[in-house]
Amino acid sequence: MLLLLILLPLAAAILVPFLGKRQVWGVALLGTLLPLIAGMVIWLSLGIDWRSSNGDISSLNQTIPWMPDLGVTIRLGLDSVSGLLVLLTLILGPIMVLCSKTAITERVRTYYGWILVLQAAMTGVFCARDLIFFYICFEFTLIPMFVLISLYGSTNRKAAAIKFFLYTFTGSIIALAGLVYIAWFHASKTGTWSFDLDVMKTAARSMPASTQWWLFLALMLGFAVKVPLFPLHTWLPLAHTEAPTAGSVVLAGVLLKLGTYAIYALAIPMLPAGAILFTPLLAVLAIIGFVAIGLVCWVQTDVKKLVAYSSVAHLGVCMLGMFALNPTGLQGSILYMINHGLSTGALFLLIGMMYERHHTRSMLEIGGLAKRMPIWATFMVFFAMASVGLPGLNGFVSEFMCLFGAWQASDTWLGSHFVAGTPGYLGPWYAVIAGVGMVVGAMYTLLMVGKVVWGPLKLPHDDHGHGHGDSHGGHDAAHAGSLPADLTGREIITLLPLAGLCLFLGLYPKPVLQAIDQSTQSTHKLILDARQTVRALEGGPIIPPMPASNNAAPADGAEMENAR
Amino acid sequence: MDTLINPFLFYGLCVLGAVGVLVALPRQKIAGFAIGVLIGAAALAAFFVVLGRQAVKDGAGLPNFHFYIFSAVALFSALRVITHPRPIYAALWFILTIVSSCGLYLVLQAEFLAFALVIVYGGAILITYMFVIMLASDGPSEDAVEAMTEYDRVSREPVIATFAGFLVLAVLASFMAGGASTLKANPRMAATDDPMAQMAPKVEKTLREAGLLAEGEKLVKRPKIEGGGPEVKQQLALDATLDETGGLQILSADGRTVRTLAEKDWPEALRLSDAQRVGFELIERNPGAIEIAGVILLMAMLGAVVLARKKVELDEQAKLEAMARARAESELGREAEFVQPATGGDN
Amino acid sequence: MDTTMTMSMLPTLVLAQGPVPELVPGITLFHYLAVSGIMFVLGLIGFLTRRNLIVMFLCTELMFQAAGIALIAFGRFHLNHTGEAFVIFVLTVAAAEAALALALVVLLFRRKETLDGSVWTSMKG
Amino acid sequence: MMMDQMMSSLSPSFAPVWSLALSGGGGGGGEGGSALGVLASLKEVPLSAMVWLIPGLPLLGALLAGLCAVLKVRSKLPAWLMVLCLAGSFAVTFWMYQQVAATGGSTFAVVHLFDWINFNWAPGKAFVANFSLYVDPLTCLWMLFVTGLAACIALYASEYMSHDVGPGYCRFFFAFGLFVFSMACLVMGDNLLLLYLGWEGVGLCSYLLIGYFYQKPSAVAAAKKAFILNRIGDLGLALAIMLIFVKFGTIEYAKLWPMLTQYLQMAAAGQFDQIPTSVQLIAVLLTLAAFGKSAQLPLYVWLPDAMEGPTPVSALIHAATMVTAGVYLIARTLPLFQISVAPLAGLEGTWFGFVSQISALEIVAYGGGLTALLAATIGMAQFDIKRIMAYSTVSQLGFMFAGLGVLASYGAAFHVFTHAFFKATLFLACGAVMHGFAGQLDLRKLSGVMWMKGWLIVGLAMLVGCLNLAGVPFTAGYFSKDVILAEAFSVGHFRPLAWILLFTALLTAYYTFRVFFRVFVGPKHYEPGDELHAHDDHGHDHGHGDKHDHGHDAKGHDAKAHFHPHPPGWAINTVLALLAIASIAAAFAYPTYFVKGLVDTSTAQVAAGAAGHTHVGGATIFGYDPHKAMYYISGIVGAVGIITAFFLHYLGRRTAATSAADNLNLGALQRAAQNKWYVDEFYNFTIRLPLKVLSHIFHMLDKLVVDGLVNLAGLLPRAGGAGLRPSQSGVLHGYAVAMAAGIGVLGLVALLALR
Repeated sequence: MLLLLILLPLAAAILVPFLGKRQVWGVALLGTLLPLIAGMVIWLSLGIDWRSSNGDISSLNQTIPWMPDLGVTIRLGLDSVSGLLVLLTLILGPIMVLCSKTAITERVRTYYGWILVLQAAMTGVFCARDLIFFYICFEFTLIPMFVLISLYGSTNRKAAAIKFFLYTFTGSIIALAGLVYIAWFHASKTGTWSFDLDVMKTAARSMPASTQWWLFLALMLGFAVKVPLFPLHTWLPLAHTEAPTAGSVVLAGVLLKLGTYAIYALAIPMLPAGAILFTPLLAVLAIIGFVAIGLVCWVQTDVKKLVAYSSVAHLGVCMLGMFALNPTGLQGSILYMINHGLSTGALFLLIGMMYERHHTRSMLEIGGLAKRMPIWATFMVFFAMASVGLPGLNGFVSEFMCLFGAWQASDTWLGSHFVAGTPGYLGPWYAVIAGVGMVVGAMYTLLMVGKVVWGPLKLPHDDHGHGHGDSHGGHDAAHAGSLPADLTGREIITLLPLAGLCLFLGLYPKPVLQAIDQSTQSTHKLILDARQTVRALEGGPIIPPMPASNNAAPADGAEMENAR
Repeated sequence: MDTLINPFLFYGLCVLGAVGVLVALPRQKIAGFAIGVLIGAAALAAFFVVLGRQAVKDGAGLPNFHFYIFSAVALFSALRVITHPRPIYAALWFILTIVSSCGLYLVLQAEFLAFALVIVYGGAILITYMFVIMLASDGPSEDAVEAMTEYDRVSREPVIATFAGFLVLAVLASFMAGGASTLKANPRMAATDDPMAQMAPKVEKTLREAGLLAEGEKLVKRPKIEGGGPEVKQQLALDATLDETGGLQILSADGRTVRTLAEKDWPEALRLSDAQRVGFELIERNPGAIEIAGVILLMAMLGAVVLARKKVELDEQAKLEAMARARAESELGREAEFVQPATGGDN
Repeated sequence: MDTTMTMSMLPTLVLAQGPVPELVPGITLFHYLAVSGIMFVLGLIGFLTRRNLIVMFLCTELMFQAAGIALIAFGRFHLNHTGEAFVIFVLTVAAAEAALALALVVLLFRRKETLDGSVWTSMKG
Repeated sequence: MMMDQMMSSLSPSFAPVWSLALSGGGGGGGEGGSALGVLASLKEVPLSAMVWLIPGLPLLGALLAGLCAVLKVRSKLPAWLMVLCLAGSFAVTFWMYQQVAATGGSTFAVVHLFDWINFNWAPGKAFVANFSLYVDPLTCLWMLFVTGLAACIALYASEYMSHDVGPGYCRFFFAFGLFVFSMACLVMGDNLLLLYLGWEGVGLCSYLLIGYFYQKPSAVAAAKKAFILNRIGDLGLALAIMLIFVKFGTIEYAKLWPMLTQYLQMAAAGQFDQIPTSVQLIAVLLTLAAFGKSAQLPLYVWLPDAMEGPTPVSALIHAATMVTAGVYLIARTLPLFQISVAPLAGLEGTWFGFVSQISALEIVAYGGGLTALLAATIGMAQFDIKRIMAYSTVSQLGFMFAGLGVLASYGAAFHVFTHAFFKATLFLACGAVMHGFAGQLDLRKLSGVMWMKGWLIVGLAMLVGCLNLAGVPFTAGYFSKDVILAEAFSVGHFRPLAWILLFTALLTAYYTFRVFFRVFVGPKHYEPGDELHAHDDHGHDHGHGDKHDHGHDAKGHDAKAHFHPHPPGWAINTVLALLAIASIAAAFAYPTYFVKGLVDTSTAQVAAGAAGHTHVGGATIFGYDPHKAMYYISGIVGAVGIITAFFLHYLGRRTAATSAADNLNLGALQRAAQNKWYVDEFYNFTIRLPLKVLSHIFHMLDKLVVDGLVNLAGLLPRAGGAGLRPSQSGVLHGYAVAMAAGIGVLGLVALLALR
């Protein structure tokens, strides 16, 4: 069943080159819609109670032997977290196709071909339970993205595409080295080569903490580039500003999540001791990313670059939540991945629509679009508020949980009169500084909305009337038919589902939280066990991992026992 | 083993030799050839003197002058080959080197090769060199007989070259001297390898004719191939056995006592000349190599032909064009001054 | 020979006496190797310094010759004839090389009307 | 004493209302009894789910307005729908109040709608924050005046915004409805997270409504400023919520109060050192949140700029409801404040050592007091009547916080109640003037408006408002301010604060009547404001896009000549009359203990001995009991203020533009006050500028250093390649020499190594 999800877009991709220019868009839409429907079927009809063991659904597992002698088999399977991310990918698929109908007028076949390949590769990553298949798909997402940016981007797209490709590629090579070492370690111990992720997880966990430290560094280097974590993020603004609309939607929506998912599903369960040892450093980097890059957003003049930098900042919070290493933080960061995909993806759609009409992204040249495009303005304000984390919309739930996770995760709360602390390495100060980041977030988002949406109407000098200005700048400008000033029906259809989801997840996140609850609890157990090895390594006192589980009034001196 | 030559002295000589060669090399300004030769010769002489005294000290009697003369001549002519500005003379000097090195071979009683080299090298290869030199060099035109091409007169980065060369020499020498002692001496020609041992029946017959074998005595024989199975032993010719001193082992009639016939008193017929030994060596030990050598020569011939032929073809084309041009001019009715197509290659 | 201070660093130059007998009184293997070494080095220097292509090839022939001497010296001092057999093969190679090289030289001469080696620098990086 | 009997005997008819009041009074009276006061005897009572209509109806109104926008409705339909919904909501609120009053105090009801956030962060433990309502007397009080005022102002806005009918109109009422919904969530939320949702929701709506005239860059900037400053306050609230959860394991009020009993007993017994400082810190964080939202000292700068929004918005949001959210937060979580004696003890050794002894309530009190003083001084010097009203709001809020600080939670709540009414009246009156005189707000260009035809009701409403604000005896404002002042004087160590408050009351009286005498009385004179053109022919609506740029002087000049102000319509007049009567009626709440009953039967009740407040009975002013003396002192102070204003601005006024006050050459002080003591410039210079520079530095750092390193990684191979290229020079000899030298060196190395 899962293989179907991957093969459908591939089949469409193969079919596309042989079609006439007009049918291509239709087939592409079909190629992305069918997997979405299939995905829905999987999610709903199986009535999956995601609360089984750690959220795994054995009924969906598929194993296809590929290179038996090397122990390489394609294993597909979903757990609750990857299931959600697959759904996110499937939702963004049709949206990508829908939004690039008028944006892309030349070389249409290659464009949709590569989009479908990208879609398949991304689904592949989330369904993979086998290292080799995971890595192939993980790498395979680069090629279509490279093509999309370099062929369909705007001004200096070549440099951006090359930097994007090389940067991410070198990163993932290092990660592959780490992963293969684990596979080799397993093979050397048990004699058989097996790339099954679960087998590798158990093998990796048995490693001493010092090796786990090295391996975790290798894995993090690879995945942190994709996330992007603070010092390794410089490819993102470049790639985003140069990518076509659909490209940057999927780049922000799903590609960044590959990094965070890989960390959650691979790095942390495999090397919990490594994760614990690296938590302080990574948390600090995440916070720098959140606050410092937030400030950098504040001085941008290019709207798309601003939103790109903002997604670096947002993912800083996501990583902060994840490296709180307690259930709250983990659930917050997973929910954040989904929310960020929806709200920032929508923001990029909106900017794309504005670019299609006015061919400029610089906030200095354009402003006060509320007058000309009221519907666009309403959506813009709605999604800006979602991304700034207004309660009632999805941004808030995940951002608050991440900050709260970071706040909760510190041993100081294990004192006698605290009830709801979890052992960890972050603490209140992390949350406070991250809170300042929330204020900075409001500053740059409102700056953008203030300049682009509100204020007196200001159009680029040569833009006369309804947005079909002559095609200067990127050759993908829509000089085909003139787009009406405000949003067309098609564009509203692309935005409505995202808006609906944002509101739904903001008001009723319960089903999603319960789905991922089991998976985060099991990860948290891994972390607690690993604390012993790490403590032993540092020679520190063995702090009992879990505070008293009783929820009674804060009796002083509540005794601690391992609540596992 | 005492040191043959004091290392400092040896390296000093090397440097001296290098300086000599350096000065001797053709140079833009002062042609210090003579001085260079002198220095080089002095270094060589000192070297040979030391070697000579060494030999005398070992009580080997008067040092064998032949070697020293031949090597001095060879080295001097080699020096001249590389220092002489005109290629023709360089080739001629090279012939002298060949002849003198054949002299060295004679000292070592390798006469077959000495003459082979003179004939093949001196005769054939150097003649082709001469031929090419004549063909390829512009040849001194009347006015500037002495006008040697610039690239002959000036040598190139002599200092570095000489330094590199003599560094290699010093290293080689050290290897030879230092390392040679660790060479395991090749054990005397294994009895079975000696050509004499392999012609057992012929040897027995000549010894009997020479009356050295008493009645009933036989050569001690041994199967040619060690370790072969019993059935292999019978049908193979049996080898005569040589003891470690090189003498033949003869079995007495009663088969009990074995006496050895020293090499000295072998009959004349048994003595193999050097050419025979070399021939034997070639045929018996590495026949395949000879075949391959033949093939190499064939390939060389082919290569030369191909290279040469292409030239002709080029000329063909050039000739055609020339004729076409000529005809065009003649049709124009102008009195065509018939231009002899450029002899030899065009460019 | 006074036992001069032998630098520990410098290799001691000990003649290979040992079991190899002297064919010719007073002349040891080292003599021959020294001569061939010097001739080889002269050939090398010639090759490096001279710019005339033909003379360069001549110097290679010189180096072949030097190698031949060494081969024969070793062969004879070991009282077997492998050295000489090998020289013959060296000879064939030298002949082949000479033939081809000279054909090439002629061609090159035809092309650039000069025998200077340094003219040909098109094969640069 | 005499007044109490008189009032209580007047209206026995409101049986249910009085029953609560009496019992409340009784309950209140017995505050000295158990240390926990209400908290100990809280019991849950069932309440029907009908209560959900209160937030539900405004949301419905908002969605309908949104629908009208989508359907491009060009009539006043959204306004009527909104008024209907809000009236309905007010009715349900009143019904709810009946239910709560019937239960006789110190009860609460939790009405659950659906699970919003509840994830279990540990086996068996969950972070629960559901969409459910917490109804107790404090909630009723707040919701009564919120929904009531909202309904009136919606009616007022229907006419006031008439020139914007169409998409603008719908957008206004969508935000208006969303605002009342958020306010309802804030006040009625059963957990702090829902309060946070309401908190940010009202922030968003004030952003949308301040920025309503989005064509004006100043409005957009003001909106952005308001949202960001609110966001800073929200940060405090978020941290407080996290601290509370980590400490108590829950953020739902129902579960929170029992957990506090232990600490309240400690506080009552005076063992303050046993209460962990982390618990005491919560109060400080909540104060930061309250000051952010209710525009107190550090974060008040956004409120005066918020006047960019349309007047109904200023009236509802920036006078009556939103700004009181801060007061509600502190009132709701008063127990947390009562146990916080030395929250900043942690700073003992550092340079901030002096802070370590201040209790949370003192922070609140002195914060409020100083804000009141500062705002009053600025208010005196402004010329724009809406700005003056804005500063007076900030000042009155300062009073309320001071009231809370001195543990007169009843006084503060009562002042909130009365202030909501009379400040709304004042704002709406100013709005009517602005509406009628084409946006004219400068008090130097208007005079004698009250005597113009059709403007009498507006004038009278203004008079009632001013009387209340100035604290003229027997007005509602007078009673509420009096309670706070009395309490301030009666608590020993708040004496300096009391004197500040008294002086501020004087200034308040002065600037209130300065406005009244300059604008509403005196010789008739008017000059039209700048929003000229569309007004006089308000029949048809032509694109208001270009209306706002002020470039058309030439055309404007002749239009000014034949401009005649148009008096407000029936809607504005009815609303003004209604509110004026309400302001007067509010006075009756004092003797009937209506508000006191509500407040003292909720958790906002002041437990005896809280936070070291030994109720010093003995403190007196000039030997008299403060409560009784206050009646006279505040009356005198009010009168003095009015008389000075009368002399300076009524008798001393020659023309509309000049008055006797001008020749009071206070010089620098005058100019500084006019420029708002340069607080905005100070903030800009100390916070915004360095932040801008910092972000530019980060940007450069990010581009050069981090990106530089990456590009460097790209550069190295190319440079290396270029470096090695010359080695392949193509010269044969070069190669040969290299080879020879190579052999030599290798040999040497082998030689040395092998030996």
